[in-house]
Amino acid sequence: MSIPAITVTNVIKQFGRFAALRGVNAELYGGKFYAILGDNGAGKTTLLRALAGLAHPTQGTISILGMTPQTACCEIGYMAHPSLLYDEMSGMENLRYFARLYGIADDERCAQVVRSVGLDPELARPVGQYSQGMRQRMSLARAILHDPKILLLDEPFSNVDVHSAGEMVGLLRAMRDSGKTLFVVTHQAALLQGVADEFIWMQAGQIVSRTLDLPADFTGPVAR
Amino acid sequence: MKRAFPILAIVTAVLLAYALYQALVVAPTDAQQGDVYRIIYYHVPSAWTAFLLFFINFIASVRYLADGKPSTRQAAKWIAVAVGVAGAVAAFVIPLPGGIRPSAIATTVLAIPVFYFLLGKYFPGEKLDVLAVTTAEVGVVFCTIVLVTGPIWARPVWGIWWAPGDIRLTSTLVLWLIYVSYLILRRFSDSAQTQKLAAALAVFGALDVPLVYFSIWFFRTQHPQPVIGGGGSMDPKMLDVLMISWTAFLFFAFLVCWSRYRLEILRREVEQAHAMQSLSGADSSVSISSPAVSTRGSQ
Amino acid sequence: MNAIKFLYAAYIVTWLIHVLYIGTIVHRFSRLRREMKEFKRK
Amino acid sequence: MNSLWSVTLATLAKDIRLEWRSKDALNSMLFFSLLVVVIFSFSFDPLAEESRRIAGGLIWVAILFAAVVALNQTWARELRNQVLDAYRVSPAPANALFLAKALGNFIFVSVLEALMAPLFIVFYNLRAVGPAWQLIPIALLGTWALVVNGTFFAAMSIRTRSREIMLPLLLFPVSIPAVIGMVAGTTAILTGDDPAHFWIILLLTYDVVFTTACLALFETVLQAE
Repeated sequence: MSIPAITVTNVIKQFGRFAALRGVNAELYGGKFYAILGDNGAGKTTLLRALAGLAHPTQGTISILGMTPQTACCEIGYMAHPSLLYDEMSGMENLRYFARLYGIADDERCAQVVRSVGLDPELARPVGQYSQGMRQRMSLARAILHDPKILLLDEPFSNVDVHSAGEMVGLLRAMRDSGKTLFVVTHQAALLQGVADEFIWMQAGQIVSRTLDLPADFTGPVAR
Repeated sequence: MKRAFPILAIVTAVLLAYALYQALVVAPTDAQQGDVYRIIYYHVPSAWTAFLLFFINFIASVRYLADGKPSTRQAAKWIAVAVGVAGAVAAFVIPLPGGIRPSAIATTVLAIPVFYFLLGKYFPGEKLDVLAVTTAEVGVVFCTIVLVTGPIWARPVWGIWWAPGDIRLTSTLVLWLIYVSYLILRRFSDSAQTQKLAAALAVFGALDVPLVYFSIWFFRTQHPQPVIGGGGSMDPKMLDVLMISWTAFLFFAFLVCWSRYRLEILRREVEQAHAMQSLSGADSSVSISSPAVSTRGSQ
Repeated sequence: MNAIKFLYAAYIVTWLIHVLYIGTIVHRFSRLRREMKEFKRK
Repeated sequence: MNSLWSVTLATLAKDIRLEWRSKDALNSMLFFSLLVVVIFSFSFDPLAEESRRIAGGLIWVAILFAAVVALNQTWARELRNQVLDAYRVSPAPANALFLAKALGNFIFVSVLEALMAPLFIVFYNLRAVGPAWQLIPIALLGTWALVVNGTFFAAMSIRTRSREIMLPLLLFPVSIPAVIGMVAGTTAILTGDDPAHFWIILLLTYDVVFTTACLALFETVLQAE
């Protein structure tokens, strides 16, 4: 595993006069679980969107599995703050539609993914009426639907109760163990203690430090 | 380079004065319209200049879009050449309605590949977009003049302010509307995406022009109405004055474009400086108590 | 012959529009140059 | 190639199902079209002889305004939860999304027209002097001309600040030849004094040119960020 799965070389992302990313450099390796921490406005979400190919860097390059983010889209699973699901459709209908985008036709795969995030495939209620926690799980299900090698998750545990957050962390750990690369932006760093292989700290659009685990007396402003 | 601007400015001033003299004094008085027809020496050159500027905007936009994606870069070169050649041939083969001389169409279409490669060479990458903004804005200024002088001319001669039947004037109006919406789009979207969106709209606008011309032309044959400047051929002396006037206008347009171009470059530098300032600003701010830097990403 | 008035009106309007536009360019130039100078000082 | 059509049909089916499930968008648009027609019939006296001659223009201007309001809703559902991002991350081709949305709009606007046209015929007791069957190609080609550009510019305007006003500003200037074609064609047939062939050819050319341009440039607009 010598070649990095994701290579980010001095990426700058400008929105008009504001620079969200200010020269980010990173090499991320396959089969690793990376936790991205930092205050609001540190550029975590922008970096995630850049990795997913949704935001083109103003300067600098990003290569994912040796390809550009756009061409590597089959291997990327992306989850964002908004649910990226249609509120009027039920969870299964949403997944069935998104599966079609990836060329997956069988329903069994959708049902299996829904069960793996701890939800009931037969639930007919539209996603709009889901609780926030359920909606995040269904959004995670959509992100892992096509079994991507790389998972880019933006605060998957926010407003999820502690019990189900623990389950989701277990699920992500299992995925990391099965060889996937995870890139998780979160404010609940404590949840990933002992799970994440590396913690990447971002501040003001740059990566300021990378630690193997959280410092023992960690009560920094980041964790809630 | 710096000294060239004032010299050119003087030359342009002289040319403009000479053209004014030609238009008002030297050119013969028109038989039917008397002296008021001399508006043509400002009305028509402004229109030609505006069309030239919009044409440059179209080619710059197409080139900018084509160069954006490496896959389309080569293909676009061949398409440009093909369009030029095929268009030139077609102009003479297909019977052209609307009294358009095939030579006019042929030169316009042949200009596409010529400009395509010229602009690509002298305005690489980002500069193409700066050129597109410049030509669009200055083009709209000249187009406004055409739309103002047109009615001023129609009023005394035909007693009507607006001649909807006049293909050229109505087409110019539609062209003006398209490029004003182009400028509005540029103002309303933030800088990162504007360039691609505006380039796409410029292509749409240009594709629209022939359709506008022919739809109004056919509309006019069904409902004939007065045409400004008459369709007939012009007295050669008048034509010479028209050419002099157009040359002066082209010099003037070049000057205005040059300064607007430099203005746009300066605006983008200031924009860049702001961003850089926020970049450097980040280092000086107090860093939060993030843990000590540890080993680089472990293998 | 009031038609001549229209001739002069057209010519004057043409230069009016051009001068107006060049005025905006000069104005924007000075504003941006001032802004640039501020950056040079910082 | 078939993946493009399968995704297009899937997206179209999804849109139609959602539209059918909550028919509020359709009902509100139908009522809006009815309002437009009634207001037009008040402002242009149906009994006057000239009104019959300009009826072609009235119908199409009314449809144009109803269509713009409908086209503004094209991407509303995708914007609510940024579902577009999910589409952009997937390998599905951008043109499939565009075609699905354009066809969806085409059906939607055709339904509006199916309501508005009879109303106009009733209010203005129109009778086509010329070959009435030619109205069908004019209506189909004209609606597609509005819808294909409308969907494209709607996608473009979601990237700008004031979204609702941007669409008509971008759409109307470019659509002028199509509007001329529709209005002149319809009037030619209603009054029967001119052949409408040229206008049908013009609309066909317009559709071909701008459908190609939309398919070529939609990817750039969708991924512009």
